Amino acid sequence: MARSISRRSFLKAGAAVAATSVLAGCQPGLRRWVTLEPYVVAPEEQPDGIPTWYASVCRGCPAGCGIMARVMNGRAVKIEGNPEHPLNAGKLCANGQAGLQILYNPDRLDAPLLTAKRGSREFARLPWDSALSTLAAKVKDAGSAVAIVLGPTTSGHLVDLFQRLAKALGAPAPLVFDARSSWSGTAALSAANQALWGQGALSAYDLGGSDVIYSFGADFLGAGLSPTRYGIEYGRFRSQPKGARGYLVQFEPHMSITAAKADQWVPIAPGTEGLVAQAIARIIADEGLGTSDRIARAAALAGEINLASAAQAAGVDVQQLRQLAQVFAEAQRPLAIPGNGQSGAAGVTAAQALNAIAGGAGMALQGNPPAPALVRAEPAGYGQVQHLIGQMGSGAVKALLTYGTNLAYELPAQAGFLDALDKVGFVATFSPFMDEMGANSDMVLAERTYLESWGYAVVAPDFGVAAVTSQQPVVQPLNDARSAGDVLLAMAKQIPSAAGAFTWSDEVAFLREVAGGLPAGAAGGTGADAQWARFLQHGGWWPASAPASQPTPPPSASAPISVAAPQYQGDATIYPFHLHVFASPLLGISGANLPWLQGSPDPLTSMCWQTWVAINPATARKLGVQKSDVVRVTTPYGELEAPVYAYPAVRPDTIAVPLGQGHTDLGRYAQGRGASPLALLGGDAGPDGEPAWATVRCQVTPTGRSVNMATFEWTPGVEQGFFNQGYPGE
Amino acid sequence: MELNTHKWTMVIDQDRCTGCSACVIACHAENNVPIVDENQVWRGRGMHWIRIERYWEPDGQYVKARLLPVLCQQCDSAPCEPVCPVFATYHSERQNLNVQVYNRCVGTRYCSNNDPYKVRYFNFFPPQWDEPLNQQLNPDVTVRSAGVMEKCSFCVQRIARAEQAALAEGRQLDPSEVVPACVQTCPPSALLFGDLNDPNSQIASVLAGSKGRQYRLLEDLGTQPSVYYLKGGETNVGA
Amino acid sequence: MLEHELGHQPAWEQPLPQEPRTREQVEQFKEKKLLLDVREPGYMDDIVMRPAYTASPRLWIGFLLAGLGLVVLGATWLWQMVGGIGIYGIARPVMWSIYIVNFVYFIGIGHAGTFISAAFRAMKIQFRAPISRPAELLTVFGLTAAGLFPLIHLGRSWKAYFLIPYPNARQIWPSFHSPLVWDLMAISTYLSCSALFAYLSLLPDLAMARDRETRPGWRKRLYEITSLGFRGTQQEWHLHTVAMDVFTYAIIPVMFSVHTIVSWDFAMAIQPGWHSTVFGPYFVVGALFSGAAAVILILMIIRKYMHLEYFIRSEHMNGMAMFLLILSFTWAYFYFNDYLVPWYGQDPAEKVLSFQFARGPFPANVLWYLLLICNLALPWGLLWNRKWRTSPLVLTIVGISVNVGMYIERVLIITISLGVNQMPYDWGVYRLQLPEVLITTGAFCLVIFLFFLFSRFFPIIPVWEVKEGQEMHRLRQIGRAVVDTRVE
Amino acid sequence: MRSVIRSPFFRRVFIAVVVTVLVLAAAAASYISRTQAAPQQPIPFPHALMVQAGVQCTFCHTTATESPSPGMPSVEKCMGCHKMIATTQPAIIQLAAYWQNKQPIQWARIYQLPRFVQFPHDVHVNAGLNCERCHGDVGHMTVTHQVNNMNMGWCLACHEQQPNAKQLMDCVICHH
Repeated sequence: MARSISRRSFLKAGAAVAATSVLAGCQPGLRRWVTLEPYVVAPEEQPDGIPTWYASVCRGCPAGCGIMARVMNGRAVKIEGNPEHPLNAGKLCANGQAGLQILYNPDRLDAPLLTAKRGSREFARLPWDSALSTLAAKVKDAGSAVAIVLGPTTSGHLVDLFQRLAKALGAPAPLVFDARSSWSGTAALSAANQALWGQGALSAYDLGGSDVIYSFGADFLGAGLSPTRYGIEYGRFRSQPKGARGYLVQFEPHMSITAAKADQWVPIAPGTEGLVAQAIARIIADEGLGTSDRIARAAALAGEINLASAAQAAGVDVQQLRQLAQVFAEAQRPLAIPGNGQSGAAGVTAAQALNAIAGGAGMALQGNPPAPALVRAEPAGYGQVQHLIGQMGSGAVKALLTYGTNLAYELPAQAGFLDALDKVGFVATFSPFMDEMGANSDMVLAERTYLESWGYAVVAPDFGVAAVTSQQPVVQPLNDARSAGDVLLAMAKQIPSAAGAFTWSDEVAFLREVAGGLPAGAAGGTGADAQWARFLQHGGWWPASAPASQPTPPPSASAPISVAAPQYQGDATIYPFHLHVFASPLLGISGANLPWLQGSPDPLTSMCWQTWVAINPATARKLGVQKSDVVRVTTPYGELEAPVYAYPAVRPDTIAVPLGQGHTDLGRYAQGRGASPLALLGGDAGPDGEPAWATVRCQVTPTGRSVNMATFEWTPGVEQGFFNQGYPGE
Repeated sequence: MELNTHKWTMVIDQDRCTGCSACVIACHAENNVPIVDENQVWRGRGMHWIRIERYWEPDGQYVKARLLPVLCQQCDSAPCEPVCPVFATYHSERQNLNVQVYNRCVGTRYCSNNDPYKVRYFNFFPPQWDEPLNQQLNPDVTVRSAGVMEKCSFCVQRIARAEQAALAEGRQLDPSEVVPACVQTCPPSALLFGDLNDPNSQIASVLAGSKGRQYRLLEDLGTQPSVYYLKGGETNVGA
Repeated sequence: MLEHELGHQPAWEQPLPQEPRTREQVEQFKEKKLLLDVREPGYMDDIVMRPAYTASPRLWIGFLLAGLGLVVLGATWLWQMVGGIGIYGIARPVMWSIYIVNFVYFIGIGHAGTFISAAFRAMKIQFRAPISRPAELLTVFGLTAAGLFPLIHLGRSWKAYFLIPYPNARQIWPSFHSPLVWDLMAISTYLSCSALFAYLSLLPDLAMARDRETRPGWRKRLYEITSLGFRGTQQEWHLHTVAMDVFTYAIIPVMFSVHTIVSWDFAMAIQPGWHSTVFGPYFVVGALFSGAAAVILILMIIRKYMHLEYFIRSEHMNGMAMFLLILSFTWAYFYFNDYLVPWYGQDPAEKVLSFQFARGPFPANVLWYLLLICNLALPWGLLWNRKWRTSPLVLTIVGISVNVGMYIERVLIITISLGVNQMPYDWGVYRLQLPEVLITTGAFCLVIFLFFLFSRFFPIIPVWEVKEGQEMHRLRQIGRAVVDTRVE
Repeated sequence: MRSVIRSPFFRRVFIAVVVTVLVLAAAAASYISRTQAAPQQPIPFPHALMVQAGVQCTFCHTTATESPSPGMPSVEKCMGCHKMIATTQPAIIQLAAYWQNKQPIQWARIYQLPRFVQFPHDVHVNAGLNCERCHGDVGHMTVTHQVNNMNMGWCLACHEQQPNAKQLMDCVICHH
């Protein structure tokens, strides 16, 4: 792409300075002339030195926020939230802001790669046409034995195309899964709503209008379902009319930023969120707290429970539970926000039941997409993943296609994914980076990043306003990578059985057809072309006026919900501690290759670039370790080594380790840095198909080594600085 | 035309701040702030024009976390200004900003010593962006060289752009046209920005309505910061 | 050779008195007091000029090492400019450290030199005569080294000229609000004053060297040019004395102001541990203290290695040692003061600071106690009796210990204090790195090198002052007693 | 003293110093003069011809009035006219070659401000300054050369004159 050199653009001056050293030779006189290199054909839409804004979608997480990319002289220099967008109203979270480093990441792939020996990490570059033919041949051979796994951030049209491919081949429908969706409890939440309301959809919570919120281990301000929107909601929650600021209670063994902002943080034992929720519901029923219909619903929904044992299991006293129950029952608009259900889906259901008991005000169930043709990546439960792994292991899967998910890294080693992978004949991965999945594939198809490609996202959870976010390239593709959509279309044409199902010339044609089904929205425009243009220009589709929020239907659940006490994995005598694995708000699970996210301090520990083991100072003293001493954390399933961060806001009997580091691939910023707690988790699902990752016990042994810990804070200063004077100067 | 003078001011509502750090990344993207590698962070050379400071307050067996976003306070009487021997940092009277002129800075680092908020960051090494990360750099902001001090500028480049647009149209700058990157992205709107010289601006009303919660960082030093903090509130229900 | 017996033959040819007790007293006097121990002409000239003409292999090795140190200094500085100043151990918030420590230290030792020579001259203190030149040289060379450091510590040394007020089209000047600019002014003033002062007092000796040099050649020319044709006429001596007096009285207030201004670099900042009104006098006394110790050290060294036992006698050691002891007392008072006031104020940050000094963490506490030993314990313990005061070994030990102590003191003030401020989240520590070690060594080498260089060309002892003194002093017999008298 | 100045040694030193100074001065002068030579452009571009043909500056430098940077015409733009006009000229044939191979032309830039200066063209043009005010009488230049060495003093000297511009002499206006 031809570069225009403008004075303001020091970058190109930089390039030119380099150039001049060459050019100086052929210039008269001694002065080195900087070269000025205008376009061959100037792009109409980008006047020199004037920023152009393109609306698109953020793929940092599945929420589907609208973004505006500021493009100057052909370069995307900044991402902002799309102010018109109903979901994020011009706001954006850290992950969204960091998107530019996905686009301009130095470790991007620029050509399809093929390896002779899977896992050898020795790849040969292919020309696209031969890559396509190879892929087509493999897929054709596999036929109905093709398995497809997608990430939750996959664009709707790709999900659609993959589904059509699977259908054409007679293969099982694509599976959507990644660790983030599991940690934000997407599948568990849908399941719970299915159980309670008969609608297997996500639900969103209007914090702004609520006075009491109980969050059962949901870090909705951090790496949750829709961080940006919940951030906005939290802002409204804290400044309500007449100075009311709501009351937030967080039940969680380790203080997340949500717990940090809560008015009351109840550090319960890991895996007991559900018990506490049920106990509260039960108390409401038994002690007749709140309005009569709440009591009635509570009586119907809350199964029998032994308060004393529940309280004891959770590590809170019954009196406190009573108080909490009373506060909840007597609140005007109470809300319960369920966690990720990694100790069993029943827990999530129990939490949701509290909303049902409260009357469901302030809770919105996800509606259907505004156009029938629109598709959304619905994350699957862990059970289905296990099933797939089983299939692979049994050799029933001949070809595996993955897009936008890094299963090789994001599943616990115990899940046996890699072993099962060996049984699969052919593995192809669509990815802009050489991640662990790619490294364990036969073929890696260099994918464009979301800022260079087309698509759409159905906003989920939508907060009562159904919306679709449009996705368009904001810059010229940086390299020869191709969008999966076009690759699929081209490939399918070479597969007789599928060719008929893929008639579109390219993905944009397909997109236009799909988006054509949208009714008139806020963007307006008459006629297909105008509508399409407005769709892209305004960053998506949403109703011209926000619909009145329809009340949540009364629960259709038949049986009362009762949560089993958590079955901890590991012998308490050998493994004295609980293990709490969490996603840090900045790094999340997949951000390890973005320097901005790596290099910026975690808000609560100020750690950069590293994995840390959060241990309560009292416990650390008992173990004889202190900050930056390296410890070995061992569970029945595996072990890792990482430095200690003495974290005063974690239960003394709990060890917390963040996700996101410990990559063996994924480029220079991620590789060989820190450790991944996924190594500590078991592969088996709990009783009801959810991963049992919150109920693992562990043991901690000092290694005697210690490292330089990259904390941005000066820990001694914070500890012995101004002896608990709150903010300096306040 | 007599150009308006401004009193750019920021209000930080600690009750709303969730510590999500979106502001931190937004600032890095907008202002070409280099990322510092692990070892240098350990040495205490991390660079974030806006940072979220976390203080613990004892609370029974555990602690309460207090989140405090700290950026350059743009003081009316800034301690860092008079000590600079070359006017590399000085007070812009018309914008009422504390300005850092990178190309004038010789790197005595005196300003940082005398800066009670420690919001000035020094380029210990030539900043590095692996190709093609450098293509993201914002052309409106100078990339600092090694050996110069840098700090939050309230996104003065945005102010400049807006003012140039206004000048080109021969009108006064409307303060509501300007918003720094951190404020623009902050999901809970914990950060607010505006011109106090404009009586009916949003922040003017917010400040008027929150007298009880207001304080300014280390105000007792008499630095007269342009950043106002609103204390986190307490809700005690039942318990 | 008693005054009344004085005939027409010169002093050194006079026989000693016959009467035994008188004779004994006279001999004692001659042995004790330099100014009474008159020798035949050229005797002193030979001693002082010997190093200029004869060089032992030891000297050449010394030259080599010192020169090497200089090369290392330059190389390291270059490395720092190319690689970025990050190779130096500073961090946020400890933005200043060893380089500024060196700056203050060398200014400090530079201070005493001229002050001692000037003040002693003003107060007509007898034993000053042979001491004054080494002291003045120490000032000039010390300041030279000190002047390097503000440049070395800059993030962009090559832009240092921004600090110089020169008219330019950009319409910008240095900011005269900044203590650093005051520093620049003060130090350049002080350097030029002391350089002139030193040169002025060198003039007659240069003339002596010129007349002494018989062979034509570069040396002869060198002395010809540098001595500005000083012939020692009545007129010239008169002008010379006047000039010396002017400088003598001018330089004392300059010295006080300069080190006060240096202290303002710190006192003017709101940094806890710095922001204190006592810093001015505290720094001045500290400077004199370390400076006096440095002078003593130099004296001991040249006495031994340049064989100047004739010039530097017990009376000089005793005098200097007493001076040092008094300074040590004064410094102790100010030090106490400097900690009492913040402690009384109970400012949280400063509380933490003094806490650190007393109890750590390492290295603050170790350094602090080491400092007390070097600056108080040793001098007070060793200098209280005359016998020890006049022993070169003891004086060398004390000289070194006080210099170490005062160096540590600056390390504490700068690197430790900066680590503690009003924002506990942003405290930090300074971690020593190789470059500053190399550069500091280089700086000491620079001073040593300059001394070597000087000794190869010019007299290190002001012979003319000694002669002048000897001219003034006479022994006079009153009754049976023999007394030392001086004529003004 | 006088004897010293008279001494042959001193005289020799004096002469040596004088000679070296003179030599250095001469070298510097020649260097500077040679740096002032206009660069050789890949295609000889006579602004004069264009202007005499009635082409306005903003016809090629289109964004001068609306953008901080005036913009350089794309090869396409040049060809827009030169498909028809003066196609036989050697320079135009060169140009056509660039267009054929879709190659950008690497002009040597005449005016270059340091990277730490943010200069908006639009504001200045809209404030009523014509291009010649800064770029010299380009309309009569066959070989474009630098007229003003655009250093800070030069900017300020002009800003001091106008009352409006006088308000815009704050460092941060250009340095941020």
